[in-house]
Amino acid sequence: MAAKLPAKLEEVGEVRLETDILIIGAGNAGCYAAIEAKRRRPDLRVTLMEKAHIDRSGCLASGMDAINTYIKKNETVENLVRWSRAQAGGLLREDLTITMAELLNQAIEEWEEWGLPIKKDENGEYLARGRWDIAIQGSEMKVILAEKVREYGCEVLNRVVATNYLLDGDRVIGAMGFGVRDGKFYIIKAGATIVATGGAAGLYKPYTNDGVDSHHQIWYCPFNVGTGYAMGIRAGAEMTTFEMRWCAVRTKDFNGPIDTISVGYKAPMINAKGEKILAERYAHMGGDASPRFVRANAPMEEWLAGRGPCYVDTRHMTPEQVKTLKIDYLNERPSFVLFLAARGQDITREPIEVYGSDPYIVGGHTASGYWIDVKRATTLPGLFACGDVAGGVPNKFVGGCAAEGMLAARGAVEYLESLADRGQVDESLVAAEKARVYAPAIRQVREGDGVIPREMEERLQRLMDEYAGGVHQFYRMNRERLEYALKHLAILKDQTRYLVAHDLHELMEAHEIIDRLDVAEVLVHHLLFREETRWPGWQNRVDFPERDDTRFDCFVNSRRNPQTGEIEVFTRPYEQIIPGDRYRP
Amino acid sequence: MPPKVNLQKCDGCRAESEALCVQICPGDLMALDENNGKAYCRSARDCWDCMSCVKACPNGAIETRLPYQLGYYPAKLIPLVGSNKISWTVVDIHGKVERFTFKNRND
Amino acid sequence: MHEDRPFREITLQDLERLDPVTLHIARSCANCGRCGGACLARIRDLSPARVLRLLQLGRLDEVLTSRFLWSCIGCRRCSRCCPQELDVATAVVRLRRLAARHPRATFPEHLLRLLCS
Amino acid sequence: MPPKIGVYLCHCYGEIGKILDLEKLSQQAGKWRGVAASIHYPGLCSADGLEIIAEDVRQGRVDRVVVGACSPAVHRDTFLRLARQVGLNEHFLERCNLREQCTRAHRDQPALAMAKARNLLKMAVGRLSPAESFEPVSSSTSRSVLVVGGGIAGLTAAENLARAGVNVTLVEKSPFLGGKVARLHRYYPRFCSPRCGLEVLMARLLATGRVTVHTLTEVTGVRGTAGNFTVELLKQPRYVKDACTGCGACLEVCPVEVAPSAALPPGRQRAIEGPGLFPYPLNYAVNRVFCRGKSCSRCVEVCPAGAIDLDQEEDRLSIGVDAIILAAGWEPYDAGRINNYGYGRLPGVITSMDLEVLARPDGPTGGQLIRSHDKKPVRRVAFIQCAGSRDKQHLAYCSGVCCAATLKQIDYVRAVAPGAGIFVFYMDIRTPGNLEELYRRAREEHGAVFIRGNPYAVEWDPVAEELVVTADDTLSGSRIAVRAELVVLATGMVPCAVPAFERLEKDTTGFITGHLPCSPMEVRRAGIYVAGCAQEPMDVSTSVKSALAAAAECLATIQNQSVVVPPVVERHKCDRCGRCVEECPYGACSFDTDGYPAVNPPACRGCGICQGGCPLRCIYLPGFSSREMAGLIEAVDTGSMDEQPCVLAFLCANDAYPALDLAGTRGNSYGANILTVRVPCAGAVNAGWINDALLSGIDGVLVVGCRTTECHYGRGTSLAESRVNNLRETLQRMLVEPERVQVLTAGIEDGQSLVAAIKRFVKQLQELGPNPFKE
Repeated sequence: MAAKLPAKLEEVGEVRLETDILIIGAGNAGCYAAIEAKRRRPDLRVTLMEKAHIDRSGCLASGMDAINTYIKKNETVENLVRWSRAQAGGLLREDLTITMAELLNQAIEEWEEWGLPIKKDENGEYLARGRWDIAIQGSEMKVILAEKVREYGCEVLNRVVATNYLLDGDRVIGAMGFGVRDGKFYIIKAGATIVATGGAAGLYKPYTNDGVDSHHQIWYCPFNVGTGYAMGIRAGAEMTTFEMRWCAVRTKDFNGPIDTISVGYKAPMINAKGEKILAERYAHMGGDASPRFVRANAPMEEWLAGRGPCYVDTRHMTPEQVKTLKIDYLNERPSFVLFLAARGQDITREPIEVYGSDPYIVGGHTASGYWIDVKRATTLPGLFACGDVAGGVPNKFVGGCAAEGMLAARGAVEYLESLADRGQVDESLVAAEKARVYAPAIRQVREGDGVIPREMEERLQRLMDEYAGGVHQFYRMNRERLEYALKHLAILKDQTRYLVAHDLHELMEAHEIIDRLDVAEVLVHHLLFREETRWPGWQNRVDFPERDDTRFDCFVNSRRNPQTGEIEVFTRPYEQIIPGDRYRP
Repeated sequence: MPPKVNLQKCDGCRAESEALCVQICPGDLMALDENNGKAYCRSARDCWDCMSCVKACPNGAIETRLPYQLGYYPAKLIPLVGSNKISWTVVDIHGKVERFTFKNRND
Repeated sequence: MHEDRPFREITLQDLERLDPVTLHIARSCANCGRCGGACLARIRDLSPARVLRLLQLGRLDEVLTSRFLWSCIGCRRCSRCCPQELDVATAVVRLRRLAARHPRATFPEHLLRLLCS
Repeated sequence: MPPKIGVYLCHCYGEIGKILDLEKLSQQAGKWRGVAASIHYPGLCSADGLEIIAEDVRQGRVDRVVVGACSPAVHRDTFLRLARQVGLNEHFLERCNLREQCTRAHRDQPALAMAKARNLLKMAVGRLSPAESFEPVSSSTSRSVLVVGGGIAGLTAAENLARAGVNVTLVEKSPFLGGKVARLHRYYPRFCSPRCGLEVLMARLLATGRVTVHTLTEVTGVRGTAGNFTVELLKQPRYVKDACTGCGACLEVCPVEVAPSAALPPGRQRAIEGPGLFPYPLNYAVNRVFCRGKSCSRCVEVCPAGAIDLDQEEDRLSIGVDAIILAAGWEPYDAGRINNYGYGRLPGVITSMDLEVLARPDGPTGGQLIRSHDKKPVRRVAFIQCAGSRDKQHLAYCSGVCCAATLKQIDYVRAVAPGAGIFVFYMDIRTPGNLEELYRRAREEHGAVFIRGNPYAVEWDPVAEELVVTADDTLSGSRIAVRAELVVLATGMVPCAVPAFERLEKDTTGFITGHLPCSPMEVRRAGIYVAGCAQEPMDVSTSVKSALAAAAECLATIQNQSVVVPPVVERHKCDRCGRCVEECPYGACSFDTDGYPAVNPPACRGCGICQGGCPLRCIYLPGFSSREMAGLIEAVDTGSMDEQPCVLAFLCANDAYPALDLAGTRGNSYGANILTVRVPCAGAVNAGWINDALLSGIDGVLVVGCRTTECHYGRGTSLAESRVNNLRETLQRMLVEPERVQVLTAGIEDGQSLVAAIKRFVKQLQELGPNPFKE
């Protein structure tokens, strides 16, 4: 039975731990980081702090049908960088991408060795699905990884939500949080801390929100709410490229993955008139191989132009192909197969409708996240980042996040070994954080009245959707709307003191909305700053519809001043390492 | 309207400290009803339909249903979990049955 | 105590009148009753087994006044069959000596005549 | 390194070879993945046959062995011995039943028998390829046992265990060791003083240096299982410290006289008590029930060693032990409850235990047989046997020792009062074995008079100041009265209650019992053994014997020489749901400090019920890992059944498997399409295996267990039924016929009806058609 909410701060139990390496988030990247840390230094205590349960947490909860980046025979790290660079509209951290790519294959091959079935072709090579994609049967891949984490002797704290870093000055010496099951306040002191909490979903209103059961019918894991970003923002870490949002073309009414069909089975995207959209309208961008932002934007443009709805055309598929296609879905999003059944749809007769998803901040797909160095160190000493939470390296996907986990662990171990002292815990900060964490619970007991997290979540999501380029606005935005969004975000942030929580689950939801507000605020600042349209579909400024290389061929970074709360936005230069055309693979 | 719990089959994992669906749900959405010791989903709206609970339930007591707003009644998707393979049976709204069996672990 | 069939108190003083051999036989008897089954005597107001039992309870009078004592034909089947290897027949014979002197002796008429002739 | 499996096929001198083409089978097997050698031989169990296998293993040609021959229930030791001889881990030896369940059962269908044999062999190879070796678990930690009760049984068990190197904690609830035996004057059959025997025992026990004694201590709680018990002890204060020299000065000044029983005068006994005849421990003890406490304190003042401390407090402690020997002993039946005998009411009516005290030189009368109230010498003693025994209003059972005890006490009487009259009222004199000699002596040498009749009453004649016992002597058919100064009631034995063990299984008499006669000393909670009169009424020598037996069984268990290899927990897969802990019928599975299930090898009986229920299949007996079972099931060639439905049957090794063996031997054919897997219990079958079978295209799955009430492990069959019922409901929703999975039950002699049930099942499957999962 879950513990009851405390009525008074004094009633809150405390758990104090000291560990060598603390990893926040036991998803794919976090698990790889933990394993790598243990592998490097088996003597170290490695602790994972996980909001859910490690076996099914993060993006891989329901599985995965493909690894989208694997360097096959005849391909090179350089080629991968070129391809990824073109996909990202020419802007990425090449140094980070190279180091990630060097470890990519190791991570994937290990996963296979541990039990992940990867399809093979007749030569015994991994079965290719696209140029960089390989097909896997990954419905249990997270379980397999979690088993390995335990086998390596890592300590796993399930159902503990991180709320803020433990700081000594600007140095991170662990994290604080609370147990969703035991209700206790956790103060975990660590030599080095790795953040791997994933990206942020739920900033925008999903179009499937019909008020009742389908609110979370979104593509990205809805339980990833950007806590890692928010903790960094609050601690004054430098963030990059939030404006490069991840919006994706997905199956309509059910945000199912689409690469499975369009890449795996060469199904072209068509509009209501039956025209092959990418081949006919975006040939200059690469046609069917256009960057993903183009593919996301295309159906929205068709709808705006009165040529919606759009589809991926599956009518050429054989029954055998449909069967393997469905197995792919059962490996990644089994409920999509249920969706087709619930529509009574035979996809060899009827194409699958597609549409844009709600926007997410996901560093594994785009470049949003912490500004890091090649060792995956953030700008806060002692803090390393990997996976979706780390910025600068788009198109990491599953394999890249795993590889980056290993890099972060190496960086963290190296940092730990160089450490002279492990810092001091400032008890006044701990007390303040404890009061902040339990405030919604205590307000519920004292006042019995206030705002429940869901109300605030829906307010935020509609605000962002309408004023910061959500799917209902076809991702479009302008300065005036963004400023409106900022104004109301400020009010919402002020209103968080009225949040109430009736149980520990709702307390978790309260912090999820608080974290989302911090992420949303930075996001809007980034969107405002980039006065151009670099990635239509991901970032469409209708008041600046063109790309402006003179001002914006660079990274847009930001840092929130922890004292004043002011957000400073600035640029960092782009550095090309791998020669070639940045816009072509 | 995601996890539908069959109250006849659910035994609350005998009210062990945590029933398996409660333990596994990535969204912390499954809970045990204090009155009857059976599992329920505390907020269907927040379910991602990831089906982790369905696969984890040792009694086969949970079924995922698609929210009606998105798909029609009464389509079914039911897994049967083996040692290293899984099979899914899909029944669409016209009663058409399809089965898919595949390996999901190497070991 | 019931009047019709009063409890009889056990006194063992009479047993002092017994010779040691008979006393030993009487004490050693485990009351199995086999001798009673083996006995060929015709008059059965007592049996060898019953004799030993009465002796155990100190009721010598009843034994000495029984007609059975004189009915023994000396076949010695009782002695041969005793599981305790007690010479029951000898006890019977020895009891006759006491019985003969008993004031209420039931010494048979024909034997008396025989002895007196 | 990939496994090198050797497949050895036995002709069984024609029994197998005449039906199966072993040459062909052997060639086929030789081509399977992982098979390094494949041969056939007329008789593998012969010395020459065994040598062929041995040589292959020794030469390293093979490292895993499949023996395709008779049932694994036959020649079990032959092949196990071979494995041990050549150093082959016994989990790398797989038996494949080609005789009882193949050629004998299917001699009328040789072609199908051949297909079945191939399948069975493939399954064996499939299972053996991913098999892991398991070494027997042995723990090097020093072992410890708690012995409850410091009487003769407890001391004997403790002494034997301690001499075997076990650390023993002995708890005794009274202040002194020795128990009831120490209170006896003599004990039969040798009429020696208990003091002698107890002292020798105690000296040997103390000499081991492995015993910790807690007197005045009771067990208040027991948690855990064999190998891992936690016992809570409550130690009452003694009020006398170890400084006590035993001088007895306190005894002289203590004003409180204490009577040893309701029927006996106080004698020298006071509220402070010395060690008596059996001196352990040596220091005195204050009985606070009688002691007037600090208001008196005369003993405190007089003690030269300053050893008396009336402020001592009770103490609680908790200890960990591997096993427990329960030797809590007995109490005499409360004679006061037999109203018409006047115990506690009439002077001179005592119990046999009172007579023991009275007979002792240190007793209240100094061993003299005198009436306690008027000191008149006792001229007549009447013993009443079965006082309250064999009587449904009191004790329905015979305590079995009171007859011999009375016969012994006749000796006491004779010794101190040679002229006294001795009368014994009895129903039956029960003197088994050479105790008959006591009976003989009582009659022959002591002249005791035996009256066969249970007395109706004991009355007091106020005029003669005598007791009168009246009974009907059924031998003479006469009503008898005996006048006596002393009437001794031979009361029966009642087990001492130990609340901490109240939940253990008892027999109808209330004594704690083991599984008679299979495991008489171990109670139904593994790791707890019962010795002495806690188990059943018995005399001193039988108590000693039972204590030795309990110690022996306990020792075998705690030395980890258990007969089963316990299940393995794959911790990295485990999510600590606790189902195995919940379902283990022996409490052998518990959570370790990390919250993971851990199996106590000594408590495990190898039923596999834990593996049957594990949702993640991460706890399993050797040979039953998900890899091995998946290997076995995947090996089945479902297309080889000649249009017959392919059936996989999990058979309980206790009854169902031998029943089918027997059916085969008797020629009860049941179709070669039935492929069998031997499992320790129906409860050991994991639903995942059934799923595997269905997903592999097997048409039907049977789980055959013992009849529900006869399951050797309690609820294996009923657990299997509830698990299968859950699965059947799921199958129904999946539009798969739930009839494809069934649980059957069979006793060991039910081969024929089992075959009939299997045939019905097959017929049903034929009507259902092929498995819908078949692609």
